[in-house]
Amino acid sequence: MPLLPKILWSLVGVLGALAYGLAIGGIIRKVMARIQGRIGPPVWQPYLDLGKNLSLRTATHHGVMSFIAPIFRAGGGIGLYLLIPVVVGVPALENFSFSGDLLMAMYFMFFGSLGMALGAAEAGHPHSPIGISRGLSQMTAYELPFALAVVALVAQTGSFSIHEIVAAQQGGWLHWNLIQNPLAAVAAFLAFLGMNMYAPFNIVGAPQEIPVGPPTEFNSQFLSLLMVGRATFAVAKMVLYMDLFLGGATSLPEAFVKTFLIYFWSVFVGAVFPRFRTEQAIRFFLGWPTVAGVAGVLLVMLNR
Amino acid sequence: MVNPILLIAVSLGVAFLLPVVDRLGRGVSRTVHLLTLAFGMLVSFRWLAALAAGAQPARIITGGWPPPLGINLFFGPLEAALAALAFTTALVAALYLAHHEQVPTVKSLVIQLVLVVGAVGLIMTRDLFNTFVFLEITGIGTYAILSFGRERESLESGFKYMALGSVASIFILLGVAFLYKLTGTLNLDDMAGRLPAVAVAGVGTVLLLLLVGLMAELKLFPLNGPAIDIYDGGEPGVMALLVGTTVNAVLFTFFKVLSLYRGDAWALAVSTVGMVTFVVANLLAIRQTRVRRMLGYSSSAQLGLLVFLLPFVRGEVVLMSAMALLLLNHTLAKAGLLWLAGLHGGERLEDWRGAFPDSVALRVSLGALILAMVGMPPFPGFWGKWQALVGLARSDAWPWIVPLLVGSLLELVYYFGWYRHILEPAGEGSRGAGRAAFAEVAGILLFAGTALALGVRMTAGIWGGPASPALLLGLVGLVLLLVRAIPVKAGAAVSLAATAWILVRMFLSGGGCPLWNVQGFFVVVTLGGALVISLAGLGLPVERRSFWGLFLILVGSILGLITSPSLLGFFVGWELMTWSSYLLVSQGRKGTRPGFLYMLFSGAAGFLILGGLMVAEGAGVDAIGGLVQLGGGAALAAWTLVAAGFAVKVASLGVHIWAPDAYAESPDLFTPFLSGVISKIPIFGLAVVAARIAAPSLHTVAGALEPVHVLAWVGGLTAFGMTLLAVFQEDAKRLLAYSSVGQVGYIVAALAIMSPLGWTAGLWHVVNHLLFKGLLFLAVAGVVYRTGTRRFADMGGLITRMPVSFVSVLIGIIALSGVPPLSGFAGKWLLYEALMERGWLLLTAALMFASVIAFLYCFRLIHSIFLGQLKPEHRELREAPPALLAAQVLLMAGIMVLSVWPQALLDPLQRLVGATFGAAGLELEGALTLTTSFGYFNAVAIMTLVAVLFVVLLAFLLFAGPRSKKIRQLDIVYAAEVPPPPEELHYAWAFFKPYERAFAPILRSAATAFWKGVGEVTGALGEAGRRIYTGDAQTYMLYAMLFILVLAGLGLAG
Amino acid sequence: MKQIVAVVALATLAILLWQLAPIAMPSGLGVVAQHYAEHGVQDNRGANLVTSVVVNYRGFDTLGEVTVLFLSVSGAAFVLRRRTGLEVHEPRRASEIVRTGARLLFAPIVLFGTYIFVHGHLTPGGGFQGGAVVASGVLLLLLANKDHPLPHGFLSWTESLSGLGFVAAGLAGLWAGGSFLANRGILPLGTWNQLFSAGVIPVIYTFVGLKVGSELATLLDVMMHAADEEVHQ
Amino acid sequence: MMAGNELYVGTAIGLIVIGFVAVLTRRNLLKIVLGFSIADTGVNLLIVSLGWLPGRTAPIVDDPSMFSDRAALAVNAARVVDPVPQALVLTAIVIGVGVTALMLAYVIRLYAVGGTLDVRQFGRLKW
Amino acid sequence: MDIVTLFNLEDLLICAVILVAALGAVLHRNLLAAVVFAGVVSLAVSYLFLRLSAPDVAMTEAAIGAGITTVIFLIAVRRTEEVEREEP
Repeated sequence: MPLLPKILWSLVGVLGALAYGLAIGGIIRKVMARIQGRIGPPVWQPYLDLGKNLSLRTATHHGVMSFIAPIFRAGGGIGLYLLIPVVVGVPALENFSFSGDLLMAMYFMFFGSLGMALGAAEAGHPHSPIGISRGLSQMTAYELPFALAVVALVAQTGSFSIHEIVAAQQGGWLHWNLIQNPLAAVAAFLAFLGMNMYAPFNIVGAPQEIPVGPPTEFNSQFLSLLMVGRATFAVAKMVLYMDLFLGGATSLPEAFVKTFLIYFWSVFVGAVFPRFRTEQAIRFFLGWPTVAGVAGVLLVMLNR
Repeated sequence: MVNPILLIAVSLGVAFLLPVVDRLGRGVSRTVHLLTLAFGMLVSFRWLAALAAGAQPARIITGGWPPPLGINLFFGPLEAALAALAFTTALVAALYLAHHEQVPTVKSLVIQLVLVVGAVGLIMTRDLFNTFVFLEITGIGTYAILSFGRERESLESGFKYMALGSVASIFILLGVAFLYKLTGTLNLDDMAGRLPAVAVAGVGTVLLLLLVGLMAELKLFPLNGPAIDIYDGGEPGVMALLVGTTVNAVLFTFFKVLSLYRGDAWALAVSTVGMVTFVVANLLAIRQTRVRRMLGYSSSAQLGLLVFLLPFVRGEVVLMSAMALLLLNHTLAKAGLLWLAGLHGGERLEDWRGAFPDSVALRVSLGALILAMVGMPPFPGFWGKWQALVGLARSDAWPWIVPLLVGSLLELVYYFGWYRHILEPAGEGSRGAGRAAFAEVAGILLFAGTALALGVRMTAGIWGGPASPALLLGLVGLVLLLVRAIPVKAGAAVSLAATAWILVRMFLSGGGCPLWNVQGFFVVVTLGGALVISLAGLGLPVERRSFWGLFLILVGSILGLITSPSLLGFFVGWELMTWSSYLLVSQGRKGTRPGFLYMLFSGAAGFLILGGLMVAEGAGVDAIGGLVQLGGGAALAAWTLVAAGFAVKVASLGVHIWAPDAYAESPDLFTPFLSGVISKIPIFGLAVVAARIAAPSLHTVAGALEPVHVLAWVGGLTAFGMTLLAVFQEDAKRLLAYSSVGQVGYIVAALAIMSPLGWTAGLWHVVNHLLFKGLLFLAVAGVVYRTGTRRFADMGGLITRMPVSFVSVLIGIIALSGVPPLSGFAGKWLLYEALMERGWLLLTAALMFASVIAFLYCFRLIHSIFLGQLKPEHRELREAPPALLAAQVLLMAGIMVLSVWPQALLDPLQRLVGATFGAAGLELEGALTLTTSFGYFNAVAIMTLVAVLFVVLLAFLLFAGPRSKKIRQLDIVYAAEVPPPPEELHYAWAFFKPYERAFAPILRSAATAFWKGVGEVTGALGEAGRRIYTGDAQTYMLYAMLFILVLAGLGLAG
Repeated sequence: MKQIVAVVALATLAILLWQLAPIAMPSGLGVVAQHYAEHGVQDNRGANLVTSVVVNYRGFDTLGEVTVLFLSVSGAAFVLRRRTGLEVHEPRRASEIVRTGARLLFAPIVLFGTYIFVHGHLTPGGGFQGGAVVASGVLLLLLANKDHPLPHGFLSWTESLSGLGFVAAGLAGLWAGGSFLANRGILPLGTWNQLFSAGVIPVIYTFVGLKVGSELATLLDVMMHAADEEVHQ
Repeated sequence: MMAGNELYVGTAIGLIVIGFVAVLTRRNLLKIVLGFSIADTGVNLLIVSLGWLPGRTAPIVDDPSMFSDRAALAVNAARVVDPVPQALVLTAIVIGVGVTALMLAYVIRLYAVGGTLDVRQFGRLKW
Repeated sequence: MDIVTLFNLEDLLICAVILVAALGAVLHRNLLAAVVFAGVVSLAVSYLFLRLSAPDVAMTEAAIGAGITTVIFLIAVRRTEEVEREEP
């Protein structure tokens, strides 16, 4: 597929992802409210917030880093999305996934977090670095089970390329990696909880403790970019998990259903469990998920 | 030629005349004394030259009767050399002692002269009873001159020495008499001929008497008590005289008399006693706090080593030259050190803090002599020890090589324990040469100079002839070191010019790009690092003037190490690198203690590698290329030893405790080179030396376990452990130190994969690590230079004051953590592909986890220094010096090039790896996308993707919303809270406390505790051991009795 | 405890040495001794074989021997060189008889000593024995009167010159007789059993006698007058 | 058994051992030096007894007639004891006196400095 | 064949004297007596040398062994202490 149409299709893809991301954000908040017996904000609330930020008349920044942070954040989200083929086989939805394999995707995730961390720290308020320290610690923690799962899958399919991983899972849900290597899937999905910063792992941006932090540090267009990053980042991760464990999608509706279910898994857990302290979170991730991951890897090594 | 008998006759005649000549005036008698010694020296040197040129040795008879009727003397090359050495030492000692006499009398001149006559007589005589007479002459001369020093101590030690000496002479006299009775002759050679024929019972006992007598004369273990006491009590100048004359002569006599002892039992006994003396004396020296007593133990140990070698020397030419070198080295170094001890007068080790601040020549001589004593190249001692080890390895004498290495390591411990105090900056308490007369200093300079000159001449031939760049750099460094007039900045310029010139010459010279072979690759890495450091050196001042001299010697040694084809050349370069880097590390403000630890572990690594090389030499391999032929057990042993040595030098987990301090406390300018280049030399070792040895796999219960897999896990664990520890550091340089040790762990893992892709990943990471770690260290150096502190809590908010340093650190941490656009990701990607290809899954996951943890300390580094609140005192801080920034920009450019155009480095690497493995490992499809069997990566596409995103989003920020207004940090009214005063705001202390609590169980650093334990055990052994020297004369004599009975009991008294 | 260990050790040493007794059994002359016994007389035409062995065959030993004595006397002087303290003066003077006896006997003793070392090559005795006798003569003087003025200059000169003489004889042997201390070409071997026989041996032994005599005298003097520090410093 | 020199050798060994007993057990410095002197005498006696041949006279040729006749000289060879040990002992005795003199000088100085003759007081330089 | 005829009576006596004197020299507390005993030993040994037909050595032993050595010992005793102090 020639370059220009690919770029246009990718742009459409990104906007679609953004919309879908914001929508999911709204739905989740609605569901959480309902579980807690509240009515909760309307589902389209995120769109309103984005619109509000873009139309503000004043904007402030703290220097160079205030620009770099949102750019890294949004760039990370969008970049990650662009690197993962949403629907394998449909060139329009494969974005730029040919320029980097699963490893690239994994490391691109840090791109966003790094930007976020730098930006927040530059503001100079002590509470933001506390948030970042917790966020990064937690990130490294869930990275281990995720890495183990990835290693297991890649060893199983013999390649880092997401295309091949998806191809290997074709032919009915029995071939999905979820079934092929359930242990690795367990490890990955537990890690997924950590990635989404939902309860019980949402100590990072815990609203009542850190009144400052990114949501208040940034405003207007800066904040809007952060929301874009956050939304696209969530969507990209869902797509990635879909490709890795649920055999990718042959059509868009299928993609929507699968990703929604994946996302709901973290929401569903989040609604029920209270918040972990940071070291509890870290110990949790280095506990059962890692054991599952290692077992998954051993499983693969044995029957190879 | 002059008849050598005149050496004795003339000197004796003058000795008799001295009391009378003295009546004409002390000046006259002193000049006559010096002239006689000079005469003797000249004659011996002329003879030595003639004999070296092939003249016939002189066979002298006395009394007109040929042996066995009369007494005959022999003057061959060995005798000439020893006589020359004796006369020279005596001459220089006379000059020295002239200034140290409390009660000057002519008697001291007489005694010195007769002492030399006795020594020369001992060397030349071939008659057994005549040997006894000359032993008595040297003995009595020694007892007399020992009363030279301080009243009480010298008398006490002198008496003990004399008592044991008398016991020894009784044994010897009995032995000689009975031997005469048995063989009917007194001539040594004639007796050696007749002795085997004598089959009478009791011959063994007679020989034992003579042997124990001579061993008591030599003061070997357990009889070395008095010998050590005279060092403690006597005047060091006198001891220097004895070391040069009597000790060597008695040792040579022992060598001659050994010809009477046929059979392995005797050889085993002598070697065992020698080796036991060597190891025990070195062990006991560790706990010594008094310098002279330590030197005493060291002399006893060296003598033990020489005695140990004696039985092996029969006929083995290699070992003969080894002994000659070791003896010469010991005489030069020990005599020099003793004169220095006398001049300095420091009793305890601590008194030597910053010794000789007023005289550069003496300071350099002291350093040179200590290095010579420990057997570091280029000094003769190193060559001697190497040849001795090769000789032993050839005859597969492994039970001897191990204690020899252990003993040498112990020796290194206490000598550098002393050198640690000397290197400390000169305070008010440090003593110098004061108003020492030239005569006193002349000897020291002469001996140190000879040792150095001899050593350099021997090293010249090693690295491919004198024109090799390595040697040129080394010599330029030596000149810089010795000529202190050159200002420091000029030193930096010289170093910059030299490294640049060699680098350019390498690229221009034919034979394609040097990167195509491993040696070329590492040379470019080294020179690149050196270039950057020199450039930075123009900006950042250095405290010590000797920095650049040592730096060039270091770079020269590394080049030599890389380019040398032979194992010997490799090891010479290695040891040179060790001590020059040790000196540089110790130049840091608080650098001496970490330097000592650095030297201990580097020394231990050196000895491990030496052991491995000896396994190879034993199997007849002496070139690096030849290592391939090593087979079976030898290959495994060699590989394990060499790999263990490199693992210690790379500071893998468990032996890492030296690295963080050494990196942190070394001078700020040197740390980038230490972490960027020197930590890569063991990698070169692994790639070139270890890789060539095809180590067979170990058959453990769980099936075959490949050694390389173990090495990979060592690398992996180091990466994980060090990165984890780096996260909790409060000091910028220590954080980077742990980080660089961790990164090197990655490289070790990569190389251990032993696949084309693995090596590509490893070598890519070598360059990458040099670039970003150099960048980070230089940036931090700039910050430390400006702020004067290294603790995170004291910095903060410097982004406004030092923007360029901020950018360097930003680029550095992105490259380090492997975040995509920059070159770090390519390294990580290659590594994981290679690991997956090799099938080491768990190791891959562990490394992935470690690289994420690296992310933590990267952020902490940039946050604590540049982000957060700016401290009031840093308001007017200036940016780092321009030259330093230039160096940083150079490195940033390097990283950018590698990020955008990885093929620039990958193409040569493919050729290099292809040459090594025969397969490329990486297809460069369409010159853009790198594909391996597992995945693909298009650097250009990713870079453009990120760039486009960056531009688009930046444009969005600038133009989408209203013009944004910058607000100062304190004015955060918009953030709904007014912060307290700035100080409390900078959150940098214990940044990852929760993380620390989570990992608490595995964080208790067991390694430090373990090594402290090892230190204590050795110390306790030393403490217990030295208790046997009770200082009581009778106990020492009782030891002599028991010693002979024990040997008799062991069946030697046949 | 140490005493017991020492005694036990020495007992074992005695047994060890006693095992060597069989070797010590007389078993005829060794090859070298056989030559000395047969040709000793002809080689040097000296009656006393032991002297010709000591001075000629193994002359180098004797040179070493003389050096040992010279060195130990200088050494003793060097060790006792602390001239700082005051000398302790003996209150008691030797009795009348000793003093007069000393003066009377000194000359005959010295004469007897000279006889011994001059006839070294003929009768038993030689340089060392003669020297010792001369020294005992000097001892007698010192016993009589501790502060008897000894001619230090003379003694020192004799000592040095006789030592030099010995070395000169050796060098002459080297120059004339082909090897150091050779007994050829310097002095005629003369007729057997005459005073002037056995070539340079009597000359050397005279030098040795003079040297030993003066040295031992100096030794006695040095030890007697060694400075006495305040005893319980 | 021919009358050998066991008696002399025995006495010599006795002297040596007694000398060493003095050296190793007596605390007094002078006694130690005395011990060495006695041991030296013992050794010298042992060496001379090594060279002794029963029934033979001193190695001095006192019969003028023997000088001119070569055969007589050969006979003389069977008449004398071994001169070499005597030469050695001659040197050994003088060496003995030399060493003893030096030791006594040391003892005098040690007494002057240390105020005692007990060897255990002169053991400060240790370990 | 008893011990006496094997060695003539004289030698046996002399050797006994030597050994006893040597023991006396070693054990006696008064140093002067000890030195005298040593002198006796030297003299007796010098006589024994005569028995061993070694006149030169006998003279040396007598002159130097008995004479000079005993004297320098006496000088040394005078310079230090006469009686061996019994210390713990």
